[in-house]
Amino acid sequence: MSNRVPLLQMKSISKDFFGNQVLSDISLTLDAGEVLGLVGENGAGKSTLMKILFGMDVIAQTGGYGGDILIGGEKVVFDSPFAALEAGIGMVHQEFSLIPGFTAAENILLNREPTNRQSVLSQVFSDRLSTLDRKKMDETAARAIEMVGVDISGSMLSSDMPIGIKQFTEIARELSKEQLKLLILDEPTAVLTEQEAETLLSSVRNMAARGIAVIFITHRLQEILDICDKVVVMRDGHVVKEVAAGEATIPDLARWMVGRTVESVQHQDRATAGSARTVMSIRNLWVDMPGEVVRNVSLDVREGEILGIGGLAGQGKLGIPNGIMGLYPAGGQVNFDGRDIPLNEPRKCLDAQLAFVSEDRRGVGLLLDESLEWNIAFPAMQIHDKFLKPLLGGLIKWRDDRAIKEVTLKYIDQLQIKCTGPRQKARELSGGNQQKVCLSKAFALEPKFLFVSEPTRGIDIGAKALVLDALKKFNRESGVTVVMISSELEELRQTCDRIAIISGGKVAGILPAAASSEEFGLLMVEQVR
Amino acid sequence: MSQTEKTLKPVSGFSAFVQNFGLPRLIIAGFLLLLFIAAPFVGSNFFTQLTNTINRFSWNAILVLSMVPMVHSGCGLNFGLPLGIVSGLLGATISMELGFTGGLSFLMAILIATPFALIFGYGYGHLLNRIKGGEMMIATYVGFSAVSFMCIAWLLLPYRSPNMVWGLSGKGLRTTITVEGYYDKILANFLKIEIGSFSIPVGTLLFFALLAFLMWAFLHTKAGTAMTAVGSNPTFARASGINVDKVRLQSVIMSTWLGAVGILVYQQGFGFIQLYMAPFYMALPAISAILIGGASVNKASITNVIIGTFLFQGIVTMTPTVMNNIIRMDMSEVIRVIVSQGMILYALTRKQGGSK
Amino acid sequence: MKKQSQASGAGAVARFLRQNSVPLMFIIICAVLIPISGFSAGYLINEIVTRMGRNIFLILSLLIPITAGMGLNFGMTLGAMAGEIALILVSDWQIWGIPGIVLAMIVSIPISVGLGLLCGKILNMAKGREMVTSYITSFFIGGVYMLVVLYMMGPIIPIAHSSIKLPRGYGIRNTVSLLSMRQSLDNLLAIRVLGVKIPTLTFLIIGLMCLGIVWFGKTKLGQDMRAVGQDIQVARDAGIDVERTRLISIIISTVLAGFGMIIYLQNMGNLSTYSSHTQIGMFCIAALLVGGASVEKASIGNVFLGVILFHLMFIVAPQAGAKITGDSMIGEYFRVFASYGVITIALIMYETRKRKAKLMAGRQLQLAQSEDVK
Amino acid sequence: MNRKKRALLYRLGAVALLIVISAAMLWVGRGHTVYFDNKTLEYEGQSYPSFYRMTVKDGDATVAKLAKRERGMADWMGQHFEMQVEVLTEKGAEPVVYPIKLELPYGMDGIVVNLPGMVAGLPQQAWVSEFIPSEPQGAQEEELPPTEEDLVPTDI
Repeated sequence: MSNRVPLLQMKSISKDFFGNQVLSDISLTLDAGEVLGLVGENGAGKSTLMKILFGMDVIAQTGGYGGDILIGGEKVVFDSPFAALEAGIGMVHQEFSLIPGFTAAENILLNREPTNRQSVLSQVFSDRLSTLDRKKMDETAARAIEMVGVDISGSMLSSDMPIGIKQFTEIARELSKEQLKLLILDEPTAVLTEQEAETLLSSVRNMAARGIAVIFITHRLQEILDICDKVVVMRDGHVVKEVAAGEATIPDLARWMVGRTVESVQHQDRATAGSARTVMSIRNLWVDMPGEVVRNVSLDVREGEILGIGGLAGQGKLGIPNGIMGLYPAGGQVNFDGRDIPLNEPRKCLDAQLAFVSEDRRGVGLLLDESLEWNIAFPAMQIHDKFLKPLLGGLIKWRDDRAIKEVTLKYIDQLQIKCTGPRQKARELSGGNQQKVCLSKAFALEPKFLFVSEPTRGIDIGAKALVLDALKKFNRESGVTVVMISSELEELRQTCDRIAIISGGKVAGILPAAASSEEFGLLMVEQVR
Repeated sequence: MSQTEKTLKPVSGFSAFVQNFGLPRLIIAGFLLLLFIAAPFVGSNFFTQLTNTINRFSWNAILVLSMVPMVHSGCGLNFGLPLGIVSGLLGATISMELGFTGGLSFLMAILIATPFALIFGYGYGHLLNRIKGGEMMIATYVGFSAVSFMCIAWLLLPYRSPNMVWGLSGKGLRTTITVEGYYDKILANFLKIEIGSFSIPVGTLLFFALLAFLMWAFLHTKAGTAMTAVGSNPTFARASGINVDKVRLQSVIMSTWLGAVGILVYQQGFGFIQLYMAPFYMALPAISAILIGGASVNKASITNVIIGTFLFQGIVTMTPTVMNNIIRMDMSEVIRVIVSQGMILYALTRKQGGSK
Repeated sequence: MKKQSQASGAGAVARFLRQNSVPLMFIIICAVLIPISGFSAGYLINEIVTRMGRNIFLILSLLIPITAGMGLNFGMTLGAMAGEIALILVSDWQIWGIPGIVLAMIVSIPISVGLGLLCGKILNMAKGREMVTSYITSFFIGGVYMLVVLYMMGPIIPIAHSSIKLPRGYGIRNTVSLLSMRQSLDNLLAIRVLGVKIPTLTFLIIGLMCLGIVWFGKTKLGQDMRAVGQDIQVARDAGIDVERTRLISIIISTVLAGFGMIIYLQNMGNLSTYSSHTQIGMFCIAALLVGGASVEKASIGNVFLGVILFHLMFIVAPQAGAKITGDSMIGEYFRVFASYGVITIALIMYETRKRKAKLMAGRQLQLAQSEDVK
Repeated sequence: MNRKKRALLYRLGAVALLIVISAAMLWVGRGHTVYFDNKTLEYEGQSYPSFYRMTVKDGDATVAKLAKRERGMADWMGQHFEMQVEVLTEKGAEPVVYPIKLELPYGMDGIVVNLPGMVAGLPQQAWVSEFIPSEPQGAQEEELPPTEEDLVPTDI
């Protein structure tokens, strides 16, 4: 291998999902033994880029990508992660991929176990009938663990491992692969204690010293500055900055991550000033929502405002509405309009005229196999006894299909839902129109307070604007307080009055929508865990 | 990602029809049609065949109907039907023990079976709520356990009526008890139409129609709508403030009660009460009937019940005579097993469906 | 987060009781019923030894699918059917004694592999509900078995002897006598210890099988199966061919069940053509569970303990029932009830355990936060 | 490629081994019932009278003791049949032992051996014949397989 040729070159990589451009013109190079820090907001395109590099199936299934990847100067196309592994690329994902009942050694060598000499049986049936060479397994694993630089017993069961050790075991698995040239670490320190993170960083330095290139993705910017040789900042599918780590500071990075070149925020001055009374107060909220854990949130919402909740993915912003509305186990106090709202009971929230548009449209938001009529009218029917005809003196509550049709037609018209009619199945609509159905469902409840979670996720630009306008209109005309949770800061700044940033399961700070990008960026990465 | 952007267009044409209706269903319907066409040629009377089919339809339809509530609430196919049947058997035997006869004994059997069905259904429903996702397998074994437990009970319970207990020892119920003098054909003979060899048990059909109508009506009320929503997407229902567990419990109790009534109607048509191991595999024909009718693991309608029961019972009644005449072999049993189990297997291996 | 407090002595006992509740329950049942039944120790030991030889191999066939995460293989009935077909053919060919048994085993292999392949494919289409699917598959194939044995044997598959054929000229009789090979495996090398006949050869075969299973666990394939059984996604990501591995586990189980059925039937000495296989799966599963196995974990020890406890109950229940109530049927029904009951309980425990694991996370958070607030 | 070829070879070998074992089992395990007749045999106009007593022995074990006109039977696995017969011409006479050696025809289930004929040293076809069981008398009642009702297991 010549020193002249960089280990990895990515040239003008672009990628779209069904016309939705998520990466455009990404180019970067990486030399052997170099550590590259990759930062950016969620949705900036980091993970898509890594998926392309690692040959994940989704990429091929969604029409491949544009541009070239060169390893050691030669063009490669990986059609599966295994091809990437073959070429010496390793990746440690955020989710652990360890078999719980296996020991560290077994996990490190999963599906790469050395076997003893073949017996007759393995000749007749398959190689898989050779017995495992336990001794060699233990040796190989011990060597890999040593390279990571931590003390893990090879015979420890992964179900007994603390989270940090699991992370190191995964790294050891990658290091045990002889052909490893490039290692991708996706937020490796997110689950580690400070001490463990230290160890990890030093082992990354060791790897680099041994000539392994590392791509290091993290939201902890200090780590980037500590160990990386260079930093690539991504935003909206573009590389916005590529600098040597020594030449950047944390505020720089934060600004590049979040900031728009043009401050295009048209913040509307609104009557709702700070003097408005608090309509909901949240104290010490915890929510056990996998992947979006809320640890300790206290927050006040003012009457009539649109409050934005932002923050990086996985930091807990989605857990807040899901916990309050009783969809995930939660604890703490929530007071609405002077009354305490019991947690873990969705019905009580709805009775108090709260409503929620979930980020999980298909899982929570819709009855995919039922008609639009049912989707829109169902909650209002169940909660407020709307669209029902009392029969036999109210003994029987008969569904009033005509009233349901009327209200459905009203919302189809109002929100411009594209469908063949009110009886079409929700499954058959496009994402944007499904989102409109979800909004209609919430509007039909005529709530006093509305949580909207990721209202524009996965929908096209036209529908985005429509949805946001509908929300603003609903807020202004009906005087409904709206809390909008979104990963897209720009969208929050366009729509909301104030924006709370959640980081590490806690409120990192609340800023007016007009605050600068840098301020938001710093809050986002402040207490990331 | 954004695959959802793709709007799914309904596929048209014959292949779509096959897809919607399901190939196995089409084969079964075609097979039955063939049997009906072939019947006159091989010398069996078409009207006798039709009468038999309608008769068996009338005995079984309510048992099949009892699948509907649980399928609607997402509890899956009611493999635990024997539990309802056991309640019905308790009602029947106690009513006879108490000395009721004629039409009154049928009414009393239903009345007495009701509390048992409610209690069993309540316990069973609570159990199913604790093991969401594994309903079908556990339901099967709950049914089996209940039946084998009741075998002991039939022997030990202090029944005395000489019409029911073993003649020699004077205790313990017989395996088969005739309902003659009690409620034999009590519904079937009500308003019965007879034209030559063709007869229709109007009373039984009316009774089924009544229950089916009530079921249909229930599904059009607020509570029924909630039940369907729970089955369609439990998370959606929960987010809409529905107490999912309670709705599921309701559906299990309804299914169990319908099972109890269903077996009583079956008995009045069949003429006998079958105890001990007889209820064991009664769930499977009912399940396959509703599946043949077009239901899936989590969707079922009254139409599915009617079509399915008719097709299934049609095959059961037609194959012995017609097949026997064509190929001189009585393959009805084998065909029944392969058709019914094959249908269940087909439904289980479909992609959708929440419960196991 | 707080460190978990060290389990105290009382806690450990409680945990032991909870984890072994099913075997303990059966020990108690047996302890109560044995004195009532009035059977002598010698009789019981003789019976148990016979039944161990008869049943253990069949139950061993259940272990591998459990390792592969496919739960209790109700589809082992398919193997039993293959064994039966092989035995019918071999007894029609008039091959006797141990050669007959060996030949039946060889003949059963292709049938078992075919059926296992079918069952495995079906189960791969019904991931997450393997058990109910394998259960229905066994019924479905039961119908096909009837089609073959009742209609095709005679006209299509030649059957020469009228002692096996139904008088009508096709189909097999309800009972096929296996007198010519009855217990020939058990009697060879059999020894008597204190009046107890020990079928040494059968036990040797069982011993070999156990060694085979232990050896299998040490192979790459065994390791892959454990990986697939514990986390199908991780195994797939690591490049293990998950579908194929699951398929192989079912095929192995089916073939072993076929052998087991042949060993079982040579001991019984006759074959109930249409009912021998219908209940065998259920009883084997019940015995395994009585031995302390669960839906996701089972060992050879569970098999042996299960056979002893379950069959003790099975032997004494009718007699004990008769002594108590004066009706022997009570005991017979009781043992059926106990079999179904134990499977029901095991299934319920399996599902509730799955749900409990999910609830734990919430409690830990609450704890963490209460410390945070302080 | 080489690897694959070798595996194929091994597999074919395994299948061949199974086939060989099967064939061997078919050969050694074939069971026959051999019937011994102590009956007078008429052969080519000559009569070979039955003896006072004939005792068929397999080594030391006595298989059948036959008086005149009696028939005994023995089960035999494999094709190569070998037993001895002790012949007593009259009460109190000295027994004479003859070997019975016979290749059993594979296709026959039941084989009748006429002992007087064999003792007289006649050619084999004279004293060996196939035993054909008489058809069961009367119309045996049609037994059909049980349906699902028969569920209480008797024993396992």
